[in-house]
Amino acid sequence: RHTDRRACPDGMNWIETAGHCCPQCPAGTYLYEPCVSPENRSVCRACPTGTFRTQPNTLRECQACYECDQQAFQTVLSNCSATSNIACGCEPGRFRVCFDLQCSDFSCQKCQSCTGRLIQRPCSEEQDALCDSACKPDFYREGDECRPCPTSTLDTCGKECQQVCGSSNNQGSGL
Amino acid sequence: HMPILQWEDKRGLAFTKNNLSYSSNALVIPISGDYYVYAQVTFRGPVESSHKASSVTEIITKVTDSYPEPTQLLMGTKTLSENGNGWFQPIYLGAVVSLEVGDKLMVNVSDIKLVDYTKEHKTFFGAFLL
Amino acid sequence: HMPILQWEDKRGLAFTKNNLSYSSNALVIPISGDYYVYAQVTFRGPVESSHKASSVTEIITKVTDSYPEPTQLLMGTKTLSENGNGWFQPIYLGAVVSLEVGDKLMVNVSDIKLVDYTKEHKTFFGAFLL
Amino acid sequence: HMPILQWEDKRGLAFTKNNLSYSSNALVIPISGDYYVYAQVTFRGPVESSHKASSVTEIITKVTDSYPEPTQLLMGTKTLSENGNGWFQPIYLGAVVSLEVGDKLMVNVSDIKLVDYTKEHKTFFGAFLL
Repeated sequence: RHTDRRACPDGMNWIETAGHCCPQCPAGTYLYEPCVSPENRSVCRACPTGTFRTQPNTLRECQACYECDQQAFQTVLSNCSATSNIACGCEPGRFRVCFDLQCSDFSCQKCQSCTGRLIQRPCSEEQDALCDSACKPDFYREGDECRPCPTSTLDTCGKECQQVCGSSNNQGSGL
Repeated sequence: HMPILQWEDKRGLAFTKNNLSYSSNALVIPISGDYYVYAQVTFRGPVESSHKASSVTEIITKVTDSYPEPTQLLMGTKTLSENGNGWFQPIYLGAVVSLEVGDKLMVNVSDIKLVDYTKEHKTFFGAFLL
Repeated sequence: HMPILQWEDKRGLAFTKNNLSYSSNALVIPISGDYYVYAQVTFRGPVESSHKASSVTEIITKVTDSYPEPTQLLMGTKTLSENGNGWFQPIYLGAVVSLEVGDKLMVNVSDIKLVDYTKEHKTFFGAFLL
Repeated sequence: HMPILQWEDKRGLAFTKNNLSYSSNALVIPISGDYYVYAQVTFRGPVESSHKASSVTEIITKVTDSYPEPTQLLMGTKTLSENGNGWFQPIYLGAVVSLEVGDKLMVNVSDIKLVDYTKEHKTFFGAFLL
Protein backbone atom coordinates (compact mmCIF):
# COMPACT_ATOMS: atom_id res chain seq x y z
CA ARG A 1 0.00 0.00 0.00
CA HIS A 2 1.61 3.26 -1.02
CA THR A 3 1.27 6.10 1.44
CA ASP A 4 0.18 9.29 -0.32
CA ARG A 5 3.38 10.99 -1.36
CA ARG A 6 2.78 13.99 0.92
CA ALA A 7 1.94 12.17 4.12
CA CYS A 8 5.36 11.24 5.47
CA PRO A 9 5.72 11.29 9.26
CA ASP A 10 7.77 14.09 10.83
CA GLY A 11 11.49 13.82 10.16
CA MET A 12 10.87 11.82 6.98
CA ASN A 13 10.49 12.84 3.32
CA TRP A 14 8.89 11.10 0.33
CA ILE A 15 11.53 9.63 -2.00
CA GLU A 16 10.11 9.39 -5.51
CA THR A 17 12.70 6.93 -6.80
CA ALA A 18 12.20 4.63 -3.79
CA GLY A 19 8.42 5.02 -3.73
CA HIS A 20 8.29 5.38 0.06
CA CYS A 21 9.24 7.75 2.90
CA CYS A 22 12.82 7.84 4.24
CA PRO A 23 14.40 9.53 7.27
CA GLN A 24 15.87 12.98 6.52
CA CYS A 25 19.63 13.40 6.51
CA PRO A 26 20.84 15.79 9.21
CA ALA A 27 22.05 19.33 8.43
CA GLY A 28 25.61 19.26 7.06
CA THR A 29 24.90 16.08 5.05
CA TYR A 30 22.99 15.06 1.91
CA LEU A 31 21.13 11.95 0.79
CA TYR A 32 23.63 9.60 -0.84
CA GLU A 33 21.24 6.63 -0.99
CA PRO A 34 17.58 6.34 0.06
CA CYS A 35 16.59 3.88 2.82
CA VAL A 36 15.59 0.44 1.56
CA SER A 37 12.38 0.75 3.53
CA PRO A 38 10.90 3.44 5.81
CA GLU A 39 12.08 1.51 8.89
CA ASN A 40 15.72 1.58 7.77
CA ARG A 41 18.22 4.44 7.79
CA SER A 42 18.93 6.69 4.79
CA VAL A 43 22.56 6.64 3.66
CA CYS A 44 23.75 10.21 4.22
CA ARG A 45 27.14 11.67 3.37
CA ALA A 46 28.88 14.77 4.74
CA CYS A 47 28.77 17.87 2.51
CA PRO A 48 32.12 18.10 0.67
CA THR A 49 34.25 21.11 1.70
CA GLY A 50 33.00 24.27 0.06
CA THR A 51 29.37 23.13 0.25
CA PHE A 52 26.75 23.18 3.01
CA ARG A 53 23.20 22.28 4.11
CA THR A 54 21.73 24.26 6.99
CA GLN A 55 18.67 22.01 7.41
CA PRO A 56 17.77 18.30 7.59
CA ASN A 57 17.05 17.18 4.02
CA THR A 58 16.78 14.46 1.42
CA LEU A 59 18.61 16.36 -1.35
CA ARG A 60 21.12 14.62 -3.59
CA GLU A 61 23.80 17.30 -3.19
CA CYS A 62 24.82 20.18 -0.93
CA GLN A 63 24.73 23.84 -1.94
CA ALA A 64 27.95 25.58 -2.99
CA CYS A 65 29.15 28.18 -0.45
CA TYR A 66 29.08 31.81 -1.50
CA GLU A 67 32.38 33.70 -1.54
CA CYS A 68 33.21 37.11 -0.15
CA ASP A 69 33.95 39.77 -2.76
CA GLN A 70 37.59 40.65 -2.03
CA GLN A 71 37.67 43.05 -4.99
CA ALA A 72 34.93 45.01 -3.24
CA PHE A 73 36.77 45.07 0.15
CA GLN A 74 34.60 42.43 1.75
CA THR A 75 36.05 40.19 4.45
CA VAL A 76 34.95 36.86 5.89
CA LEU A 77 32.94 37.27 9.13
CA SER A 78 32.46 33.53 9.50
CA ASN A 79 33.73 30.77 7.25
CA CYS A 80 31.45 28.42 5.35
CA SER A 81 30.94 25.20 7.33
CA ALA A 82 29.02 22.03 6.49
CA THR A 83 25.96 23.52 8.21
CA SER A 84 26.26 27.23 7.41
CA ASN A 85 27.03 29.47 4.46
CA ILE A 86 29.89 31.97 4.58
CA ALA A 87 29.10 35.36 6.13
CA CYS A 88 30.77 38.44 4.64
CA GLY A 89 31.32 41.93 6.07
CA CYS A 90 33.46 44.96 5.26
CA GLU A 91 37.15 45.51 5.89
CA PRO A 92 37.96 47.79 8.83
CA GLY A 93 37.47 51.45 7.92
CA ARG A 94 34.60 50.61 5.54
CA PHE A 95 30.84 50.25 5.88
CA ARG A 96 28.10 48.42 3.95
CA VAL A 97 26.18 50.10 1.13
CA CYS A 98 23.28 47.74 0.35
CA PHE A 99 22.06 47.23 -3.21
CA ASP A 100 18.71 45.83 -2.17
CA LEU A 101 16.40 45.67 0.82
CA GLN A 102 17.70 42.28 1.89
CA CYS A 103 21.29 43.54 1.59
CA SER A 104 22.29 40.21 0.05
CA ASP A 105 24.57 42.26 -2.22
CA PHE A 106 26.50 45.18 -0.83
CA SER A 107 29.62 47.22 -1.52
CA CYS A 108 32.06 48.40 1.15
CA GLN A 109 32.56 52.13 1.14
CA LYS A 110 35.33 54.04 2.96
CA CYS A 111 34.23 55.60 6.25
CA GLN A 112 34.49 59.38 6.33
CA SER A 113 37.35 60.45 8.57
CA CYS A 114 35.84 63.42 10.51
CA THR A 115 39.24 65.15 10.45
CA GLY A 116 39.06 68.21 12.63
CA ARG A 117 35.61 67.33 13.93
CA LEU A 118 34.19 65.45 16.89
CA ILE A 119 32.79 62.03 15.96
CA GLN A 120 29.09 61.89 16.88
CA ARG A 121 28.79 58.22 15.90
CA PRO A 122 31.72 56.04 14.91
CA CYS A 123 31.75 54.17 11.58
CA SER A 124 30.32 50.64 11.91
CA GLU A 125 29.58 47.65 9.67
CA GLU A 126 26.11 49.00 8.99
CA GLN A 127 26.65 52.75 8.57
CA ASP A 128 29.13 55.54 7.98
CA ALA A 129 30.59 57.65 10.77
CA LEU A 130 28.56 60.74 11.75
CA CYS A 131 30.78 63.82 12.20
CA ASP A 132 29.92 66.88 14.26
CA SER A 133 29.05 69.77 11.93
CA ALA A 134 31.23 72.21 13.87
CA CYS A 135 35.03 72.05 13.80
CA LYS A 136 36.97 70.95 16.85
CA PRO A 137 38.86 73.56 18.89
CA ASP A 138 42.09 74.65 17.11
CA PHE A 139 40.53 73.85 13.74
CA TYR A 140 38.96 76.39 11.37
CA ARG A 141 36.43 75.84 8.60
CA GLU A 142 37.42 76.06 4.95
CA GLY A 143 34.62 75.04 2.56
CA ASP A 144 33.22 71.91 4.16
CA GLU A 145 36.55 70.89 5.65
CA CYS A 146 38.07 71.60 9.05
CA ARG A 147 41.76 72.62 8.90
CA PRO A 148 44.19 72.69 11.84
CA CYS A 149 45.22 76.19 12.98
CA PRO A 150 48.72 77.00 11.69
CA THR A 151 51.20 76.76 14.57
CA SER A 152 53.44 79.44 13.14
CA THR A 153 52.38 82.96 12.08
CA LEU A 154 48.79 83.67 11.13
CA ASP A 155 49.47 86.08 8.28
CA THR A 156 48.93 83.50 5.54
CA CYS A 157 45.55 82.30 6.77
CA GLY A 158 42.19 83.69 5.75
CA LYS A 159 39.50 85.57 7.65
CA GLU A 160 37.87 82.45 9.19
CA CYS A 161 41.26 81.13 10.22
CA GLN A 162 42.29 84.44 11.76
CA GLN A 163 39.04 84.55 13.69
CA VAL A 164 39.23 81.01 15.07
CA CYS A 165 42.93 80.56 15.37
CA GLY A 166 43.81 84.15 16.29
CA SER A 167 41.97 84.07 19.64
CA SER A 168 43.19 80.64 20.69
CA ASN A 169 46.74 81.31 19.50
CA ASN A 170 47.67 83.92 22.11
CA GLN A 171 46.84 81.37 24.77
CA GLY A 172 49.56 79.38 22.99
CA SER A 173 47.53 76.22 23.39
CA GLY A 174 48.60 74.47 20.12
CA LEU A 175 46.70 71.30 19.44
CA HIS B 1 11.90 37.38 1.30
CA MET B 2 11.47 39.03 -2.07
CA PRO B 3 7.86 39.11 -3.29
CA ILE B 4 6.76 36.30 -5.62
CA LEU B 5 5.58 37.29 -9.09
CA GLN B 6 1.97 36.29 -9.60
CA TRP B 7 1.39 34.51 -12.89
CA GLU B 8 -2.23 35.42 -13.53
CA ASP B 9 -3.38 32.38 -15.39
CA LYS B 10 -6.56 33.93 -16.74
CA ARG B 11 -4.94 37.19 -17.76
CA GLY B 12 -2.44 34.82 -19.33
CA LEU B 13 0.93 36.27 -18.62
CA ALA B 14 2.92 34.68 -21.44
CA PHE B 15 3.44 31.51 -19.59
CA THR B 16 4.38 28.47 -21.49
CA LYS B 17 3.05 25.54 -19.57
CA ASN B 18 3.82 22.94 -22.23
CA ASN B 19 2.57 20.05 -20.06
CA LEU B 20 3.83 21.66 -16.84
CA SER B 21 1.00 22.37 -14.45
CA TYR B 22 0.71 25.68 -12.64
CA SER B 23 -0.70 26.24 -9.18
CA SER B 24 -0.55 29.14 -6.70
CA ASN B 25 2.09 31.14 -8.56
CA ALA B 26 4.42 28.24 -9.21
CA LEU B 27 5.31 25.90 -12.02
CA VAL B 28 4.92 22.35 -10.70
CA ILE B 29 7.38 19.76 -12.06
CA PRO B 30 5.55 16.64 -13.33
CA ILE B 31 8.56 14.36 -13.95
CA SER B 32 12.06 14.37 -12.44
CA GLY B 33 14.83 15.36 -14.85
CA ASP B 34 16.98 18.16 -16.24
CA TYR B 35 14.94 21.17 -17.34
CA TYR B 36 15.90 24.35 -19.15
CA VAL B 37 14.17 26.96 -16.98
CA TYR B 38 13.83 30.57 -18.17
CA ALA B 39 12.07 33.80 -17.26
CA GLN B 40 12.09 37.39 -18.46
CA VAL B 41 10.77 40.25 -16.35
CA THR B 42 10.42 43.72 -17.83
CA PHE B 43 10.80 46.33 -15.10
CA ARG B 44 9.71 49.96 -15.55
CA GLY B 45 9.66 53.06 -13.41
CA PRO B 46 9.72 55.39 -11.70
CA VAL B 47 6.62 54.48 -9.79
CA GLU B 48 5.62 57.03 -7.14
CA SER B 49 4.69 54.70 -4.35
CA SER B 50 7.89 52.70 -4.46
CA HIS B 51 11.01 54.23 -2.96
CA LYS B 52 13.50 55.37 -5.56
CA ALA B 53 14.81 51.96 -6.68
CA SER B 54 18.55 51.90 -7.25
CA SER B 55 18.49 48.36 -8.65
CA VAL B 56 16.13 45.68 -9.94
CA THR B 57 16.48 41.97 -9.25
CA GLU B 58 14.84 38.84 -10.64
CA ILE B 59 15.37 35.43 -9.03
CA ILE B 60 14.09 32.02 -10.17
CA THR B 61 13.53 30.05 -6.96
CA LYS B 62 12.84 26.37 -6.26
CA VAL B 63 10.70 25.00 -3.40
CA THR B 64 10.95 21.29 -2.77
CA ASP B 65 9.59 18.81 -0.24
CA SER B 66 13.14 17.60 0.31
CA TYR B 67 14.28 20.88 1.87
CA PRO B 68 12.49 23.33 4.20
CA GLU B 69 13.93 26.47 2.59
CA PRO B 70 13.55 27.84 -0.96
CA THR B 71 16.70 27.62 -3.10
CA GLN B 72 17.76 30.47 -5.37
CA LEU B 73 18.48 28.86 -8.76
CA LEU B 74 19.18 31.84 -11.03
CA MET B 75 19.55 35.56 -10.32
CA GLY B 76 19.72 38.61 -12.58
CA THR B 77 20.35 41.91 -10.82
CA LYS B 78 21.05 45.30 -12.39
CA THR B 79 21.65 48.75 -10.97
CA LEU B 80 19.63 51.58 -12.43
CA SER B 81 21.43 54.68 -13.65
CA GLU B 82 18.31 56.30 -15.07
CA ASN B 83 18.08 59.69 -13.40
CA GLY B 84 14.48 60.25 -12.56
CA ASN B 85 12.84 60.16 -15.97
CA GLY B 86 10.91 57.15 -17.24
CA TRP B 87 12.88 53.96 -17.73
CA PHE B 88 12.23 50.31 -18.65
CA GLN B 89 14.60 47.37 -18.50
CA PRO B 90 14.20 43.64 -19.25
CA ILE B 91 16.14 40.95 -17.38
CA TYR B 92 16.29 37.49 -19.01
CA LEU B 93 17.49 34.37 -17.17
CA GLY B 94 17.80 30.80 -18.37
CA ALA B 95 19.76 27.66 -17.48
CA VAL B 96 19.55 23.90 -17.05
CA VAL B 97 18.62 22.71 -13.55
CA SER B 98 17.96 19.23 -12.19
CA LEU B 99 14.47 19.01 -10.70
CA GLU B 100 12.44 16.36 -8.91
CA VAL B 101 8.78 15.59 -9.49
CA GLY B 102 6.68 17.88 -7.27
CA ASP B 103 9.30 20.62 -7.09
CA LYS B 104 7.83 24.11 -7.53
CA LEU B 105 9.48 26.96 -9.47
CA MET B 106 8.71 30.62 -8.79
CA VAL B 107 9.97 34.03 -9.88
CA ASN B 108 10.79 36.55 -7.16
CA VAL B 109 11.40 40.22 -7.92
CA SER B 110 12.93 43.05 -5.90
CA ASP B 111 9.84 45.27 -6.16
CA ILE B 112 6.59 44.01 -7.62
CA LYS B 113 5.35 47.55 -8.30
CA LEU B 114 8.16 47.97 -10.86
CA VAL B 115 7.10 44.94 -12.93
CA ASP B 116 5.52 45.68 -16.32
CA TYR B 117 2.56 43.28 -16.37
CA THR B 118 0.79 44.96 -19.23
CA LYS B 119 1.90 42.71 -22.08
CA GLU B 120 2.54 39.00 -21.83
CA HIS B 121 5.32 39.07 -24.38
CA LYS B 122 7.36 41.37 -22.15
CA THR B 123 7.20 39.32 -18.92
CA PHE B 124 7.15 35.53 -19.21
CA PHE B 125 8.26 32.35 -17.45
CA GLY B 126 8.55 28.75 -18.56
CA ALA B 127 10.56 25.52 -18.65
CA PHE B 128 11.01 22.41 -20.79
CA LEU B 129 12.34 18.92 -20.07
CA LEU B 130 15.56 18.07 -21.91
CA HIS C 1 5.08 48.42 -38.12
CA MET C 2 8.61 48.09 -36.84
CA PRO C 3 11.15 47.25 -39.56
CA ILE C 4 12.03 43.57 -40.00
CA LEU C 5 15.62 42.57 -39.45
CA GLN C 6 17.11 41.16 -42.61
CA TRP C 7 19.02 37.94 -42.04
CA GLU C 8 21.57 38.07 -44.84
CA ASP C 9 21.99 34.40 -45.52
CA LYS C 10 25.20 34.61 -47.50
CA ARG C 11 26.91 37.01 -45.14
CA GLY C 12 25.69 34.49 -42.60
CA LEU C 13 24.33 36.44 -39.70
CA ALA C 14 24.62 33.77 -37.03
CA PHE C 15 21.44 32.02 -37.88
CA THR C 16 20.99 28.52 -36.75
CA LYS C 17 18.85 26.87 -39.33
CA ASN C 18 19.18 23.35 -37.88
CA ASN C 19 16.71 21.96 -40.43
CA LEU C 20 14.56 25.12 -40.37
CA SER C 21 14.36 26.75 -43.78
CA TYR C 22 14.75 30.48 -44.24
CA SER C 23 13.06 32.59 -46.85
CA SER C 24 12.52 36.35 -47.25
CA ASN C 25 13.73 37.31 -43.80
CA ALA C 26 11.78 34.70 -41.93
CA LEU C 27 12.37 31.32 -40.34
CA VAL C 28 9.82 28.93 -41.80
CA ILE C 29 8.52 26.22 -39.43
CA PRO C 30 8.79 22.76 -41.05
CA ILE C 31 6.83 20.73 -38.44
CA SER C 32 4.17 21.78 -35.96
CA GLY C 33 5.21 21.64 -32.30
CA ASP C 34 6.68 23.51 -29.33
CA TYR C 35 9.87 25.38 -30.25
CA TYR C 36 12.35 27.28 -28.11
CA VAL C 37 12.74 30.46 -30.15
CA TYR C 38 15.53 32.94 -29.38
CA ALA C 39 17.21 36.03 -30.80
CA GLN C 40 19.85 38.50 -29.71
CA VAL C 41 20.23 41.93 -31.31
CA THR C 42 23.19 44.13 -30.43
CA PHE C 43 22.24 47.78 -30.81
CA ARG C 44 24.82 50.56 -31.00
CA GLY C 45 24.79 54.32 -31.46
CA PRO C 46 24.63 57.18 -31.75
CA VAL C 47 24.13 57.11 -35.48
CA GLU C 48 23.86 60.52 -37.15
CA SER C 49 21.07 59.81 -39.57
CA SER C 50 18.72 58.39 -36.97
CA HIS C 51 17.09 60.75 -34.49
CA LYS C 52 18.50 60.55 -30.96
CA ALA C 53 17.02 57.19 -29.83
CA SER C 54 15.80 57.15 -26.26
CA SER C 55 15.14 53.41 -26.27
CA VAL C 56 15.73 50.24 -28.28
CA THR C 57 13.25 47.44 -28.88
CA GLU C 58 13.46 43.92 -30.28
CA ILE C 59 10.36 41.83 -31.03
CA ILE C 60 10.11 38.23 -32.24
CA THR C 61 6.96 38.11 -34.41
CA LYS C 62 4.95 35.27 -35.93
CA VAL C 63 3.08 35.40 -39.23
CA THR C 64 0.65 32.55 -39.80
CA ASP C 65 -1.76 31.68 -42.56
CA SER C 66 -4.55 31.19 -40.05
CA TYR C 67 -4.45 34.85 -38.90
CA PRO C 68 -4.07 38.01 -41.02
CA GLU C 69 -2.14 40.04 -38.45
CA PRO C 70 1.43 39.31 -37.27
CA THR C 71 1.52 38.25 -33.60
CA GLN C 72 4.14 39.64 -31.22
CA LEU C 73 5.60 36.61 -29.42
CA LEU C 74 8.44 38.07 -27.36
CA MET C 75 9.58 41.64 -26.72
CA GLY C 76 12.71 43.10 -25.13
CA THR C 77 12.73 46.86 -24.75
CA LYS C 78 15.15 49.11 -22.86
CA THR C 79 15.59 52.83 -22.35
CA LEU C 80 18.97 54.30 -23.13
CA SER C 81 20.63 56.45 -20.49
CA GLU C 82 23.87 56.92 -22.41
CA ASN C 83 24.38 60.64 -22.72
CA GLY C 84 25.52 61.33 -26.21
CA ASN C 85 28.76 59.37 -26.37
CA GLY C 86 29.09 55.99 -28.05
CA TRP C 87 27.03 53.17 -26.59
CA PHE C 88 26.21 49.53 -27.39
CA GLN C 89 23.65 47.26 -25.81
CA PRO C 90 22.60 43.65 -26.47
CA ILE C 91 19.00 42.42 -25.94
CA TYR C 92 18.48 38.64 -25.69
CA LEU C 93 15.05 36.99 -25.89
CA GLY C 94 14.06 33.34 -25.70
CA ALA C 95 11.01 31.28 -24.83
CA VAL C 96 8.94 28.25 -25.78
CA VAL C 97 6.14 28.92 -28.28
CA SER C 98 3.73 26.56 -30.02
CA LEU C 99 4.03 26.87 -33.78
CA GLU C 100 2.27 25.34 -36.79
CA VAL C 101 3.94 24.04 -39.93
CA GLY C 102 4.35 26.98 -42.37
CA ASP C 103 4.38 29.65 -39.65
CA LYS C 104 7.03 32.31 -40.24
CA LEU C 105 9.17 33.87 -37.49
CA MET C 106 10.77 37.29 -37.86
CA VAL C 107 12.69 39.76 -35.74
CA ASN C 108 11.52 43.38 -35.72
CA VAL C 109 13.59 46.20 -34.27
CA SER C 110 12.81 49.78 -33.26
CA ASP C 111 15.43 51.29 -35.59
CA ILE C 112 17.34 49.20 -38.09
CA LYS C 113 20.13 51.77 -38.35
CA LEU C 114 21.00 51.10 -34.70
CA VAL C 115 21.55 47.37 -35.26
CA ASP C 116 25.16 46.17 -35.14
CA TYR C 117 25.37 43.90 -38.18
CA THR C 118 29.15 43.77 -38.21
CA LYS C 119 29.70 40.46 -36.42
CA GLU C 120 27.44 37.43 -36.56
CA HIS C 121 28.16 36.44 -33.00
CA LYS C 122 26.67 39.71 -31.75
CA THR C 123 23.29 39.54 -33.55
CA PHE C 124 21.69 36.13 -34.10
CA PHE C 125 18.34 34.37 -34.34
CA GLY C 126 17.29 30.74 -34.20
CA ALA C 127 14.91 28.08 -32.91
CA PHE C 128 14.81 24.37 -32.11
CA LEU C 129 12.01 21.85 -31.77
CA LEU C 130 11.55 20.45 -28.24
CA HIS D 1 43.20 37.59 -25.97
CA MET D 2 40.57 38.23 -23.35
CA PRO D 3 41.09 36.34 -20.09
CA ILE D 4 39.23 33.03 -19.73
CA LEU D 5 36.78 32.69 -16.86
CA GLN D 6 37.79 29.94 -14.46
CA TRP D 7 34.96 27.59 -13.52
CA GLU D 8 35.63 26.17 -10.06
CA ASP D 9 34.60 22.60 -10.80
CA LYS D 10 34.60 20.75 -7.54
CA ARG D 11 32.48 23.24 -5.71
CA GLY D 12 30.51 23.70 -8.88
CA LEU D 13 29.81 27.20 -9.99
CA ALA D 14 26.22 26.71 -11.23
CA PHE D 15 27.59 24.77 -14.08
CA THR D 16 25.31 22.33 -15.55
CA LYS D 17 27.48 19.50 -16.66
CA ASN D 18 24.56 17.22 -17.51
CA ASN D 19 26.94 14.57 -18.88
CA LEU D 20 29.40 17.15 -20.31
CA SER D 21 32.87 16.82 -18.82
CA TYR D 22 34.91 19.81 -17.73
CA SER D 23 38.68 20.17 -17.87
CA SER D 24 41.04 23.15 -17.57
CA ASN D 25 38.36 25.82 -17.67
CA ALA D 26 36.48 24.40 -20.62
CA LEU D 27 33.37 22.33 -21.28
CA VAL D 28 34.42 19.33 -23.35
CA ILE D 29 31.88 18.09 -25.94
CA PRO D 30 31.32 14.32 -25.58
CA ILE D 31 29.21 13.72 -28.75
CA SER D 32 29.01 15.67 -31.99
CA GLY D 33 25.73 17.48 -32.61
CA ASP D 34 23.75 20.69 -32.23
CA TYR D 35 23.95 22.08 -28.70
CA TYR D 36 22.17 25.00 -27.05
CA VAL D 37 25.06 26.74 -25.31
CA TYR D 38 24.44 29.48 -22.74
CA ALA D 39 26.30 31.56 -20.16
CA GLN D 40 25.49 34.46 -17.84
CA VAL D 41 28.19 36.61 -16.31
CA THR D 42 27.26 39.19 -13.67
CA PHE D 43 29.73 42.06 -13.81
CA ARG D 44 30.07 44.52 -10.90
CA GLY D 45 32.22 47.51 -10.10
CA PRO D 46 33.84 49.88 -9.63
CA VAL D 47 36.94 48.02 -8.52
CA GLU D 48 39.95 50.15 -7.56
CA SER D 49 42.63 48.00 -9.05
CA SER D 50 41.12 47.92 -12.54
CA HIS D 51 41.07 51.08 -14.66
CA LYS D 52 37.65 52.74 -14.94
CA ALA D 53 35.83 50.27 -17.25
CA SER D 54 33.69 51.90 -19.89
CA SER D 55 32.18 48.63 -21.10
CA VAL D 56 31.95 44.93 -20.26
CA THR D 57 32.13 42.02 -22.68
CA GLU D 58 31.38 38.31 -22.47
CA ILE D 59 32.30 35.89 -25.27
CA ILE D 60 31.58 32.17 -25.56
CA THR D 61 34.52 30.72 -27.50
CA LYS D 62 35.16 27.34 -29.13
CA VAL D 63 38.56 25.64 -29.42
CA THR D 64 38.67 22.72 -31.81
CA ASP D 65 41.44 20.39 -32.91
CA SER D 66 40.59 21.02 -36.56
CA TYR D 67 41.40 24.74 -36.36
CA PRO D 68 44.37 26.44 -34.61
CA GLU D 69 42.53 29.64 -33.64
CA PRO D 70 39.69 29.87 -31.07
CA THR D 71 36.38 30.80 -32.72
CA GLN D 72 34.10 33.40 -31.14
CA LEU D 73 30.63 31.81 -31.06
CA LEU D 74 28.53 34.34 -29.12
CA MET D 75 29.28 37.82 -27.81
CA GLY D 76 27.42 40.13 -25.43
CA THR D 77 28.96 43.56 -24.96
CA LYS D 78 27.54 46.63 -23.19
CA THR D 79 28.76 50.11 -22.41
CA LEU D 80 28.55 51.27 -18.82
CA SER D 81 26.92 54.58 -17.98
CA GLU D 82 27.21 54.21 -14.21
CA ASN D 83 28.85 57.31 -12.81
CA GLY D 84 31.29 56.25 -10.17
CA ASN D 85 29.06 54.55 -7.63
CA GLY D 86 28.53 50.81 -7.31
CA TRP D 87 27.01 49.05 -10.34
CA PHE D 88 25.85 45.55 -11.37
CA GLN D 89 25.24 44.31 -14.90
CA PRO D 90 24.36 40.75 -15.96
CA ILE D 91 24.93 39.62 -19.57
CA TYR D 92 23.12 36.47 -20.75
CA LEU D 93 24.00 34.68 -24.00
CA GLY D 94 22.51 31.55 -25.53
CA ALA D 95 22.18 29.97 -28.98
CA VAL D 96 22.35 26.73 -30.91
CA VAL D 97 25.80 25.83 -32.26
CA SER D 98 27.02 22.74 -34.10
CA LEU D 99 29.88 21.11 -32.22
CA GLU D 100 32.18 18.15 -32.79
CA VAL D 101 33.20 15.59 -30.18
CA GLY D 102 36.29 16.92 -28.33
CA ASP D 103 35.51 20.58 -29.02
CA LYS D 104 36.09 22.80 -25.99
CA LEU D 105 33.84 25.70 -24.94
CA MET D 106 35.09 28.57 -22.80
CA VAL D 107 33.85 31.93 -21.55
CA ASN D 108 36.11 34.95 -22.03
CA VAL D 109 35.48 38.28 -20.33
CA SER D 110 36.81 41.80 -20.86
CA ASP D 111 38.12 42.14 -17.27
CA ILE D 112 38.14 39.24 -14.86
CA LYS D 113 38.30 41.55 -11.82
CA LEU D 114 34.85 42.88 -12.75
CA VAL D 115 33.21 39.44 -12.60
CA ASP D 116 30.96 38.72 -9.60
CA TYR D 117 31.96 35.15 -8.83
CA THR D 118 30.57 35.21 -5.27
CA LYS D 119 27.26 33.40 -5.90
CA GLU D 120 26.80 30.50 -8.31
CA HIS D 121 23.33 31.62 -9.33
CA LYS D 122 24.65 34.94 -10.68
CA THR D 123 27.42 33.68 -12.99
CA PHE D 124 26.90 30.34 -14.74
CA PHE D 125 27.67 28.44 -17.93
CA GLY D 126 26.27 25.30 -19.52
CA ALA D 127 25.05 23.49 -22.61
CA PHE D 128 22.70 20.69 -23.64
CA LEU D 129 22.45 18.47 -26.71
CA LEU D 130 19.30 18.99 -28.80
